[in-house]
Amino acid sequence: MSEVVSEQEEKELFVRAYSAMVLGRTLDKKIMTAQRQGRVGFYVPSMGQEATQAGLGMALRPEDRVFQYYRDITLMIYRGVDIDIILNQIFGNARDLAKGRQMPSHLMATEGNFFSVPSPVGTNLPLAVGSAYARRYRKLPGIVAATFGDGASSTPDFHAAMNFASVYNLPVLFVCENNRWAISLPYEKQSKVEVWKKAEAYGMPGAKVDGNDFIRTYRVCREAVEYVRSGRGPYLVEAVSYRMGPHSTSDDPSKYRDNAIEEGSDQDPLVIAEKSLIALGYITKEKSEKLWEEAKKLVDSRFEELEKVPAPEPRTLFDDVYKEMTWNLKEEMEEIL
Amino acid sequence: MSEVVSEQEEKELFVRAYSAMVLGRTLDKKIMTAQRQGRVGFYVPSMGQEATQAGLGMALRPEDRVFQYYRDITLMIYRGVDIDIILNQIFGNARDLAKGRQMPSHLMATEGNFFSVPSPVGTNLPLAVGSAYARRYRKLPGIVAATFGDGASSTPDFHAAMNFASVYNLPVLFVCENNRWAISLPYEKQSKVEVWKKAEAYGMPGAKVDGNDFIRTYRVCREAVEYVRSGRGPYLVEAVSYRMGPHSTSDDPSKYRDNAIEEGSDQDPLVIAEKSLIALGYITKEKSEKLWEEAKKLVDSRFEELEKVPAPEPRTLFDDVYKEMTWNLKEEMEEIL
Amino acid sequence: QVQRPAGATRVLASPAVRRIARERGIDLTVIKGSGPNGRVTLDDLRAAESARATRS
Amino acid sequence: MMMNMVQAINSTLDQRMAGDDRIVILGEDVGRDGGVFRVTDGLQAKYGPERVIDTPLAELGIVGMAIGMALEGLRPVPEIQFQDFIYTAFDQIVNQMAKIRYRTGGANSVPLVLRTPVGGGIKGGLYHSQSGESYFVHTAGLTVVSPSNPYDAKGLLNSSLDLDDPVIFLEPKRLYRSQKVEVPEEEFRVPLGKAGVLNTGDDVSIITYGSMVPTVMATVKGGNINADVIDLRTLWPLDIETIISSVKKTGRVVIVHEAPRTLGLGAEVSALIAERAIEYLYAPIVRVTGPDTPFPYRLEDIYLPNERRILAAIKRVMEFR
Amino acid sequence: MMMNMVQAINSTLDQRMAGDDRIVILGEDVGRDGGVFRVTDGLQAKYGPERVIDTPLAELGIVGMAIGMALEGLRPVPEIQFQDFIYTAFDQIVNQMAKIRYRTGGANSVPLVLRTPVGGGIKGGLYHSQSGESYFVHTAGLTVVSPSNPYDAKGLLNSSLDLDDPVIFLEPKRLYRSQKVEVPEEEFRVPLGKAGVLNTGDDVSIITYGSMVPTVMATVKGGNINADVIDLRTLWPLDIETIISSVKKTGRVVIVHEAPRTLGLGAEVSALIAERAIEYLYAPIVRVTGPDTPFPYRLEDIYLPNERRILAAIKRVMEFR
Ligand SMILES: Cc1ncc(C[n+]2csc(CCOP(=O)(O)OP(=O)(O)O)c2C)c(N)n1
Ligand SMILES: Cc1ncc(C[n+]2csc(CCOP(=O)(O)OP(=O)(O)O)c2C)c(N)n1
Ligand SMILES: [Mg+2]
Ligand SMILES: [Mg+2]
Ligand SMILES: [Mg+2]
Repeated sequence: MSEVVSEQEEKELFVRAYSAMVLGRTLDKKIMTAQRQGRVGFYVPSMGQEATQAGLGMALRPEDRVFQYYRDITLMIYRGVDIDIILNQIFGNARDLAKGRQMPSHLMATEGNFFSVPSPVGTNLPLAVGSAYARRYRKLPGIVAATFGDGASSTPDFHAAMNFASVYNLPVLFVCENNRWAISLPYEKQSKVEVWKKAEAYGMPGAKVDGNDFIRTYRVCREAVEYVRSGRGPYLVEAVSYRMGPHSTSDDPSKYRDNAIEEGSDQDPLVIAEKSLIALGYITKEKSEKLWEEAKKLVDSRFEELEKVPAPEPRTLFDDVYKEMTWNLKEEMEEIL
Repeated sequence: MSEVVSEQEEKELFVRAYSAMVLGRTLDKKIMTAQRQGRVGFYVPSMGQEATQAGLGMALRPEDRVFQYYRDITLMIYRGVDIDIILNQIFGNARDLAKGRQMPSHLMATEGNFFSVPSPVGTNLPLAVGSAYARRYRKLPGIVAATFGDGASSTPDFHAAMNFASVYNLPVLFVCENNRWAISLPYEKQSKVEVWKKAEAYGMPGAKVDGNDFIRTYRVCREAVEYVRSGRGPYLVEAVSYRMGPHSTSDDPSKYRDNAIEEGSDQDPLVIAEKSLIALGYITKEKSEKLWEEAKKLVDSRFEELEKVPAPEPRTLFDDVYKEMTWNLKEEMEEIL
Repeated sequence: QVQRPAGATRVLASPAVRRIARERGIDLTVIKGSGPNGRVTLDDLRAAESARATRS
Repeated sequence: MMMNMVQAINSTLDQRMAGDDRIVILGEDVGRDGGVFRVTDGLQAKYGPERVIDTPLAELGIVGMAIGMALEGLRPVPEIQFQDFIYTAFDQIVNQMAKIRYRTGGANSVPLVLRTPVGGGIKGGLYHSQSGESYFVHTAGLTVVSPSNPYDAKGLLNSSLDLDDPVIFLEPKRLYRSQKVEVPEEEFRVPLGKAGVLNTGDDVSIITYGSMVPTVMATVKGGNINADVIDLRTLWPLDIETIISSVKKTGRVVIVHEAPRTLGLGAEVSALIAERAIEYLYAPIVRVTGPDTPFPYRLEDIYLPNERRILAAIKRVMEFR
Repeated sequence: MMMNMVQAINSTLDQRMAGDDRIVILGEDVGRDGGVFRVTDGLQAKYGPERVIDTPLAELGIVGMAIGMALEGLRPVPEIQFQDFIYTAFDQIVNQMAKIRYRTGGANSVPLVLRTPVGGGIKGGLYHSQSGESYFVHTAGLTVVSPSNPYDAKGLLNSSLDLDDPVIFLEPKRLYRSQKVEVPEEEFRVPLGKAGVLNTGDDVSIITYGSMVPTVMATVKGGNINADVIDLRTLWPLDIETIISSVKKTGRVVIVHEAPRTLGLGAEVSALIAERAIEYLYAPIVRVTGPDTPFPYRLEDIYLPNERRILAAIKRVMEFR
């Protein structure tokens, strides 16, 4: 269990979480800037959701399997995914695990026990349920965690996944990262009922937490994880934060919302985290500044280097459709290349 | 409103409901028997759900639009659908409104303001929502009622329909005819939560009622209809009954359930109804028996006659794919006929 | 009934060449095709036709 | 007025909505945001949130609700944000939308125009680039339309809005802003079921549509090819007469589309020709299409059919003896 | 042992489950009820409800859960009660199942066998009769199989269970109990991607599969037709070599399937032939298929291709000059 026993341990845990948040934010901003410079094709920022993701990450164990969604870079970093893996995917270069096939922000990682992100919203959820079924059946250790946005709560996949997980009493932690918007639709127009309350319709417990506060999120997730790990069945956590940036680099939020939470304001989860940690005496302002600097240096240097990695070989376009390349693909490859 | 003002009016209403139940049951049994004799291709009996359907019917007005499901013959009869329309569909003959295209039990009727039944479970529900939206938009009178089984509560269409109806505050009455089984799956394995309670996840009121008792069902539905008609939004009623027969004529329930509610037993909704009406002094045993006899005579004679109606003309196979027959269909028709 | 010359003398030709040969009463089996695998081409057909014309 | 395809569609919707209150729009982000491609920009401000309806995130709800609306006499124009996401509503499309006229013996119909952007060319990768027209063309009861330029977009959309049957209106997203052409301001129609002949020639029939039209035209112009270029415009029902009469003239056929080859629309076009005009063919029927892989991100340019591949195919059918 | 197709599939599942605990079955009514066609009869009693799993009524849950199981090393065998209902899970099939190997750069695979009954012949009408193989064949990443007899059902199912990719296994429901043939009790394989040649002849190549195989064979026997009869068995990837070499021999082609004509599998078969063997053809390529209508109830016999229509097509290609 991720339970903390000593203050020293808690300090390490919290600082590790904060470091992941700092690195996540730094990476996010770097890519956003680079995208505006034409150095990256597209990006889905996660600014504003770092505390939610760090809090969840802290509550999980390495052996737990994660079916993340497209904004989870801080969660990935917390669980040990090298930023090279993220950057290679953003470039879709020859080192990208997915061989440059997916749009940026659709990450996969074997490190950290992550699966791969599809675009259709909510469709990771039934897979998480099947994974949990199989893992219990095979007596593998760990639980399954699945993340999704508030908009995903309206999808068919959410409904089926919640019901199946409940009916089979499966070890799945559902975490809704409610950033209050689904592109231009505020949650009030997505549904009349808060996400966590929907748990009741499936006979599982639900809880809501301030997803801007990584410590609170951690505590709520830890309780939920304990419940799930004990075999009592699935659990739904709703962590409410705010999508500080645009939906994606293609989006212009000024079309549909007036004021957002500003970076560096009191509601910024990074500011909240720093304040809490200083108050707890776990870091100093200087230490925090150093973390930011180190993150920036790391991100800048990895970005510069990986930006130079070439595109995948053209012939890889035809691989992995099937385990064995079929005759038509061989023929098409020959015609095209 | 269907509200009852005098005892005389109540009596008429109740007896009309009971007559529909008797005719529904009679028709059901006739078709089941005929199917076993090879005179009908397939059938989905509604035995056990007559009280639910009569109760709902009593609460609605003629101008209300109904998106029914495949077991609703008593509801159709109550709302004035001639049994000829049902029988012609069962035979898929030349007089069938759907031109013999659908399997038996997938009814449509303009009388009674019914739409047409598709097989995929739950998929009538989003249509009901769209219908309600359009009717409000066009300021047409009446509300929309949609019926479905307990199994349908697991479908993607249920989830989307409930949420959309709630978000747009639409005049839709959702009625779940919970007959406790989805083919071989008992409701306990369909979901851990009672259907009516799921209303809460969508921010709409829900109510449960004993669907074996037509008077209770009527009262609960009447309240729900009043709520919906007043513009306060959608409402979910769960009427719990029991599927007394097999799922369909292709089903063998002895494979998966031991004892069912027997016809004529104390739990048979027809028996319950008769007792209530006699206790209320609204009918006598003799009157009831006469109703059964008349129903049998009517059903037998209509069945015999309509059984002789020939199949639709072969060339009708190619009509109504599009408003104007496309060139390929003309060509295919020529080749085939 | 089937238009198939006996034995292995399977004539290759595009369907259009076959049609034209048919329309003009030319027996494709007697033409030596100049195309790949001995396929009878439109030019072969024309050549055969003008040869026939000169002969007659 | 000079317009790109987005403007042509937007102004057509505006014009028709102004005159016909049966037309309503619904979809994700179509309202205040004006659609992720801005195709419905400004319409909610003008016609109100009851007619330009932002929906929750459920395509099956959008499509199902639109069908229900159409049954009650409206003319809904649902938008699916990317065609790639339409599969979550596929049952409503195949089993309801396409079959309701048939199922009700002609008593009911589902007049709606389901708009959705298709195809690649914007670096959208696996899930923002698909060309799924085959799924719809194979489904009896659907009319499938795909414009290749702003003028046709307006004319075909107007015809689609008139039709008493459901239309799947596929907008090649890479042509949304790639060209501006003169589009008359007044209402006009481009008829459904009639292909456009964009170039005439005797040597070869090139049959294409949607996103590939500009590429084919560039190839024909650049290579000085003496070709019939047929822009199908309506993918179903096909304009079989135009296809067959061109093939009877040229005797050589190249089919070009972006969708994957296997059971792409080219398969049906080829089969129709092989069934009714084979004796006019001098050469194999050659297809130039996207390969049978999912749509890639970084290697998009390799995936998409290009002039080089189209020229090679033309050469192959022309040189075939 | 003499077996019908239901028995062949049932006993194959039994045999494989006994030896491989990665195999699990899931679907509506597959457990205690044994499936509405009894294909999984007795398996829950033998292997328990954890391995033969009755599910709630949501095809997308069944398919999505099966994909998740496959990712963790199981070999799930999901059942969709009727293929007509598969569209409610279509996004999971097209966007997840078919693309996961590609999307993960080959790191993950989805070895599962999705079984579902297809086709007409049982008076099932619009929604219990569909033949949707085109939707799957068009989708890159899927292997599509359809047996035409109990022997092949066992052999193809065994091969499908071995495959490290997802298989859509289409069972022609009208052949479930129509014939009993000798099926060896021991495990054996019929290879995927290899067609069966059920009759050899020089005059015409008849290409068919699934439900139409018995009808085609009866036509050929009854009419004394000197035909190659090719039973595709695997609908994708097609056995292109067998098809082309037969066509090169006969020069005449008739394709027979029950699915609607437009973009039915016959379109692809025809296009492949027109692309690579046109100079061998003496006649149009003719398709005998279900018409492009939804599948009817009462007029089912008119819908289904029959001996008369197949003979007429054979006559047409044979007499073509
Ligand atoms: C099934 C589906 N429909 C539409 C989209 C387009 N789309 C991408 S993200 C998004 C909004 C998602 O909102 P939410 O679930 O709240 O996640 P967030 O982006 O806010 O993190 C939409 C509509 C999609 N990806 N998938
Ligand atoms: C989407 C879909 N999946 C499966 C089926 C097959 N099927 C027909 S009825 C049924 C059970 C429905 O149960 P319920 O909703 O409780 O209605 P009931 O039949 O009990 O009245 C099933 C699984 C179907 N018709 N549609
Ligand atoms: Mg959100
Ligand atoms: Mg039920
Ligand atoms: Mg297709």
